Amino acid sequence: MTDTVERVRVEILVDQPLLRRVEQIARDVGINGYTLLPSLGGLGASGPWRDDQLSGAQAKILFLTITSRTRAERLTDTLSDLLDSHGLLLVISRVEVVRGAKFE
Amino acid sequence: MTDTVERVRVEILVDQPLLRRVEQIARDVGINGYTLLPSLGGLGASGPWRDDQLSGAQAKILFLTITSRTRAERLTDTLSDLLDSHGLLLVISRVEVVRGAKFE
Amino acid sequence: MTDTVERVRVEILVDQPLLRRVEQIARDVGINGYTLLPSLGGLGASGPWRDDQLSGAQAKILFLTITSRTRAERLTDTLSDLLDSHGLLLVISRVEVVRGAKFE
Amino acid sequence: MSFVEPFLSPVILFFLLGAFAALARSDLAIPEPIAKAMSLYLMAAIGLKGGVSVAAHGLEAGLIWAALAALALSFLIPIPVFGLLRGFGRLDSTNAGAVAAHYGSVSVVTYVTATEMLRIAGTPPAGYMVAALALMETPAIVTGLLLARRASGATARVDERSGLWHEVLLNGAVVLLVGSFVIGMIAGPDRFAPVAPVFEGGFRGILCLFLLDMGLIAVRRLREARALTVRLATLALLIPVANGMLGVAVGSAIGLDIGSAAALGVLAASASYIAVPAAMRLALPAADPGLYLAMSLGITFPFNVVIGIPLIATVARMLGT
Amino acid sequence: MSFVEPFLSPVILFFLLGAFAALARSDLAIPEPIAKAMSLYLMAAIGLKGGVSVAAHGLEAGLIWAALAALALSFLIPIPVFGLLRGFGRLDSTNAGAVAAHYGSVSVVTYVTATEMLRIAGTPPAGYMVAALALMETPAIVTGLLLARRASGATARVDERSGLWHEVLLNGAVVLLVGSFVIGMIAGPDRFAPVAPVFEGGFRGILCLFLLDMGLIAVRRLREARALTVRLATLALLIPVANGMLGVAVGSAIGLDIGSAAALGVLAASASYIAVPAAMRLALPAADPGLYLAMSLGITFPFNVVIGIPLIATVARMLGT
Amino acid sequence: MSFVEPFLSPVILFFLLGAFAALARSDLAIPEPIAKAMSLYLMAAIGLKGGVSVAAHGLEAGLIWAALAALALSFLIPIPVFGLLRGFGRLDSTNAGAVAAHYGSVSVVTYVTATEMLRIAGTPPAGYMVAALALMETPAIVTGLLLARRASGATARVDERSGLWHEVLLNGAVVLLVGSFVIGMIAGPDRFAPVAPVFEGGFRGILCLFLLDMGLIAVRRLREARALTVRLATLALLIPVANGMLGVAVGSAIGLDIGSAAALGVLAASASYIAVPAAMRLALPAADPGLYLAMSLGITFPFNVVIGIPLIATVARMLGT
Ligand SMILES: Nc1ncnc2c1ncn2[C@@H]1O[C@H](COP(=O)(O)O)[C@@H](O)[C@H]1O
Ligand SMILES: Nc1ncnc2c1ncn2[C@@H]1O[C@H](COP(=O)(O)O)[C@@H](O)[C@H]1O
Ligand SMILES: Nc1ncnc2c1ncn2[C@@H]1O[C@H](COP(=O)(O)O)[C@@H](O)[C@H]1O
Ligand code: NA
Ligand code: NA
Ligand code: NA
Repeated sequence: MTDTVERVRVEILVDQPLLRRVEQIARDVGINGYTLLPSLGGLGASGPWRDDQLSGAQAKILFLTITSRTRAERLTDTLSDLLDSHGLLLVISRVEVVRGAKFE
Repeated sequence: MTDTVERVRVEILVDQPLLRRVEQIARDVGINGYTLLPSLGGLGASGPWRDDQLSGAQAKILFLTITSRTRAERLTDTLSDLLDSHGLLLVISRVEVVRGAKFE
Repeated sequence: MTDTVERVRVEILVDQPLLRRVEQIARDVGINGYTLLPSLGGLGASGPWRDDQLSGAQAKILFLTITSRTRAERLTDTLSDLLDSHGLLLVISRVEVVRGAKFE
Repeated sequence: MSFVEPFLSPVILFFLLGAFAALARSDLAIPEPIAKAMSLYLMAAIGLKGGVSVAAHGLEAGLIWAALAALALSFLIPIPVFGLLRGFGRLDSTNAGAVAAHYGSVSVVTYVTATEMLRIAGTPPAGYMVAALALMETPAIVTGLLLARRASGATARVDERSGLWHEVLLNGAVVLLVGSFVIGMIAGPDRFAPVAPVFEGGFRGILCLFLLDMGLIAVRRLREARALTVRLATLALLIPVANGMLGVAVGSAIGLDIGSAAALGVLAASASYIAVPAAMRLALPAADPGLYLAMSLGITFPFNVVIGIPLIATVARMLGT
Repeated sequence: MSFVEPFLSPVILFFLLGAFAALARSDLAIPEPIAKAMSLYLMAAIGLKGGVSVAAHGLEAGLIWAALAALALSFLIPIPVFGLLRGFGRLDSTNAGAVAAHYGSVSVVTYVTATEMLRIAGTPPAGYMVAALALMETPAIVTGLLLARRASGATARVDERSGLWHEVLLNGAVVLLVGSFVIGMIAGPDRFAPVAPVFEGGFRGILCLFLLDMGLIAVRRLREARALTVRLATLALLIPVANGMLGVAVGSAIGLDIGSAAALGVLAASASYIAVPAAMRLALPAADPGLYLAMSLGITFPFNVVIGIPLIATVARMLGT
Repeated sequence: MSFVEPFLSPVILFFLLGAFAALARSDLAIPEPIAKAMSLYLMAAIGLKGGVSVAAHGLEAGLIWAALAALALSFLIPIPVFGLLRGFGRLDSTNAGAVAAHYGSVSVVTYVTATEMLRIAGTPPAGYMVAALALMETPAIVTGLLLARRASGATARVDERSGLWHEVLLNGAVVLLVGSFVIGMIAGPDRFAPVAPVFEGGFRGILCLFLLDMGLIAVRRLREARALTVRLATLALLIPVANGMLGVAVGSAIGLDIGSAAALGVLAASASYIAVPAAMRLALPAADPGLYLAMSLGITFPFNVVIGIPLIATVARMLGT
């Protein structure tokens, strides 16, 4: 079978107005690949939301990156202020990838 | 590094007309945070579908929650009738989160 | 608690013009269920992209299937040419499902 | 209306273009939110125009009769259809009930296309027929569910039922249609004038683009149908003819003008693919959406647009003179 | 404008229909990209029409005074509002600052609805009032943040601030509004004519559909509000009345015509729900979006559309004669 | 057409507004499904209007010549372009082949903008030029792939090829354009009239909004381009000038009227950013989309809209007299 290597998947649910900043921080800690996924709504400590805002003020985007454990930790550390102040959701899980060199 | 704790991620692919009921059941078993993600189409035992239905009768939404193992089990049990009758897809996986207290 | 069994989740980020081919290959290796999720943009070796293309030439779709380890390996092997030539992202992770028979 | 005339109208030609593109497996596609928006637009426009016309002409006696006939047709049509599907069609009772509910209910787009073609033929239906359209959306769901459940002995749980009736009665399409109709009646012709460029001027062009999409969807739906047998496909052609004739006959009998009688026929002939599928997903999850959408959207809808409407219009003219 | 007249206009009736549908928990919904597109369309249309009108009539003296008044109102309104929210409303300073910024800024849709109703009443505002609208979008954000931060002693980090000001000043709504205004001025009436069917003819119909969506959104927003107290709901009704009266009075004092003075009143009375919420998410993340959107979008917006605008128009007519 | 006139037209001004907003990094954005829908609308409208005009004037001799010239231009233009890209541009053969295919093919929006500007100048192109537009979409893809593969010695797998040709020939844009053209020819002016408010009245306004989006997209695309060198940027300016002159010269030589000759020039000058990029992703995955989209969409498209079209129109007038 095609060889696979272990990496981690980091997912962050980001308020749209904050997206640029999160993208910038990710690049700064050396993450060179990520994908953005849309979301529709949800429920959290601050109540329910739907993406019905014309401003996108409450729209949230799922930032997804497959990267090395080290880079993931660096990202989590660098983001920790923003995670706290803006209450962003950050989830880490283990994955296997083919062609691991792409995901440092 | 920022401390992480173990939680589970539960994902349920819900037919749009059923969404309200699944949200209600999740709240009932004590889940206080979830996110809804869109989907475009797929293939299953009942054939292929695309979100081309004006009614949304065949549209499906991905219900995602990060929660404790206990709550996840309670959710799965409470939903089991609906899972069977409507053939919903439910997937559980292990994740790590920062600030675990948010995800009970 | 409702019984769960182990399966693997395979996610492939597919350029839209290639989607039909990936779906066909998945059916050919015996995968009988999958779901397609939208994406908004991202960053990779070939630079950043946003789904702003009228042609969909750069739009990417997340192909997600829950299947057995064996079928996942067969899929990865069969796709490997395409993964290389078109630089697709493929990620594998472990999940638990209820009613495992649906996900062979 | 000659039988060639429809095929010269951009509205029908765009439908055929969509069907051709899907047959040829072109990747032509209208974005889903746009299709949804166009269908909402058409409902608002047809509701408004119906209401304005009622405001202009006053409440005619025909309205009461048309409303009663519409209710009766929607409640009763599923019964013979269920019988045909069980007998000739060899369907189990759950699927037969689900499909029967679709045929008792109505398709807004088929109705809109028919009004357009009747208008071209010089016999537009009365504005109040929009009320008949709205009234026919839901009764068939009741009958269809009763048939499916009586036969299978199943009883719905109470919470399920309450969610269902809410869904059915306050379905977005019904609310928009009825709401726009009432707005049209309140506003009347003078206050309608400033919004007429959008709801009147834009109507036919948007209908073209919407039918382009419907052509694509109908053919794709048909191609993906797995459970469709030759017997069921035959029924999907025969049922609209039978129901259409029934509707026209009832319309003539209660004294509706030619255009309105034809419209009642088209309503009876058409099959829902919006409100009913959503209700069936909730209430009869064991019924196969691939099947009922293939029949209503993949066969009956294009049949009605291309053949059913002119046929019904012709019969209405014969009965009306 | 009689107090009944608005309730006969399709524009307001569609808003009420949306509110009704949301109250009845119907699943009626306008797809999000369509709602976004309609709001962009309305901004482009109102900007263009304002610019064309300035091109036609030349730069009137009123423009300068209206601009200065608009700036002053947007900068200063948050101060008394902040006081009310802290005192009577019992809000902490972060939330009070965030809410105050919303009330100093403006709602484009409220303004558009007002111009439509003033036009029906025969007293349309001057084209240059669009410039006042654009000018009032952002100053309130400065004041609101200063109030929140002075009170809480917090200081924003520099990088945060730069991102914020960029966001605020080059906010898409402001760029489109000002850009279309300039395009209208450059193009003038003759070159506007070929695009008039879309930007003039389509305007009222699109406004109907957009207000249908706003009715849905406002009621849903209100229902989901958790942090809303009776005191805050009361303020969300009183503040627009007070600000509206202030705006009309200022407008009359600087010699604006009746329509323009009313428009200035409506701008002062209206509360932002586009630019300001986005800025607050960035700059005051501890403020509760559920709260400020419930007040501005859930209460003040429908109040203004249904009661505030006719009230302000009446006062403007009284002051103007 | 004076060189200042375009900059007074809302169509071009909205394009510049979009470009400005993107340069200033404003967050202004048209939702993606809306942009897609507007591009489908423009194709349907231009196809319909072309077909209606052919129905009105009959099939003129010019059509045959224009069609042949269009095919020849699309097939042959990639060859010299490939040479320039390999030589002066220093591109490898895969990327050179991909870029060359873009320049041999056409941009529908550039064409639409040109017809609009030629109409303002009093020299609209003939309706049948839409057929030339459709014919030029795909031949260049063949040549581009042959050039890329001959040079790199690669051979496509059979399954890949079949998928590709299907994709290319039944591309949604081509199907809609040709389909609407045929519908216009069948329907003719009388049956077109009821849909004219949407496809004729709405045309220029929608074009404004669409070009607003194109301005945003073009500049964002250009900014994100990594592989773009000064040499390649220079070619992205020179190639459209050279191809435009060639197209006009051919058009004049085969006896087209001024407007049609100019349109042929614009078609030759324009570069695809819809059909060809999708085909290249399939058939030449090693070519860099960042590069070919930066050249065709980021440089050549805005150049043509702002400078190329008036230039080509001027030359056409000189040759035509
Ligand atoms: N446990 C959870 N699982 C999934 N999504 C969550 C969870 N908690 C919060 N969220 C998402 O994060 C958003 C903000 O959460 P909060 O800051 O708690 O209001 C919510 O609206 C949800 O979309
Ligand atoms: N193995 C699977 N992996 C991912 N998605 C699936 C799988 N099986 C089913 N689905 C999704 O669930 C939907 C309903 O499945 P079914 O009830 O089997 O028709 C499908 O249309 C897919 O979108
Ligand atoms: N490490 C990663 N994590 C998540 N997504 C990625 C990653 N690398 C690449 N991608 C996605 O795959 C696309 C193509 O990658 P590439 O072929 O490297 O340009 C990118 O634009 C991203 O959307
Ligand atoms: Na029916
Ligand atoms: Na205000
Ligand atoms: Na070209």
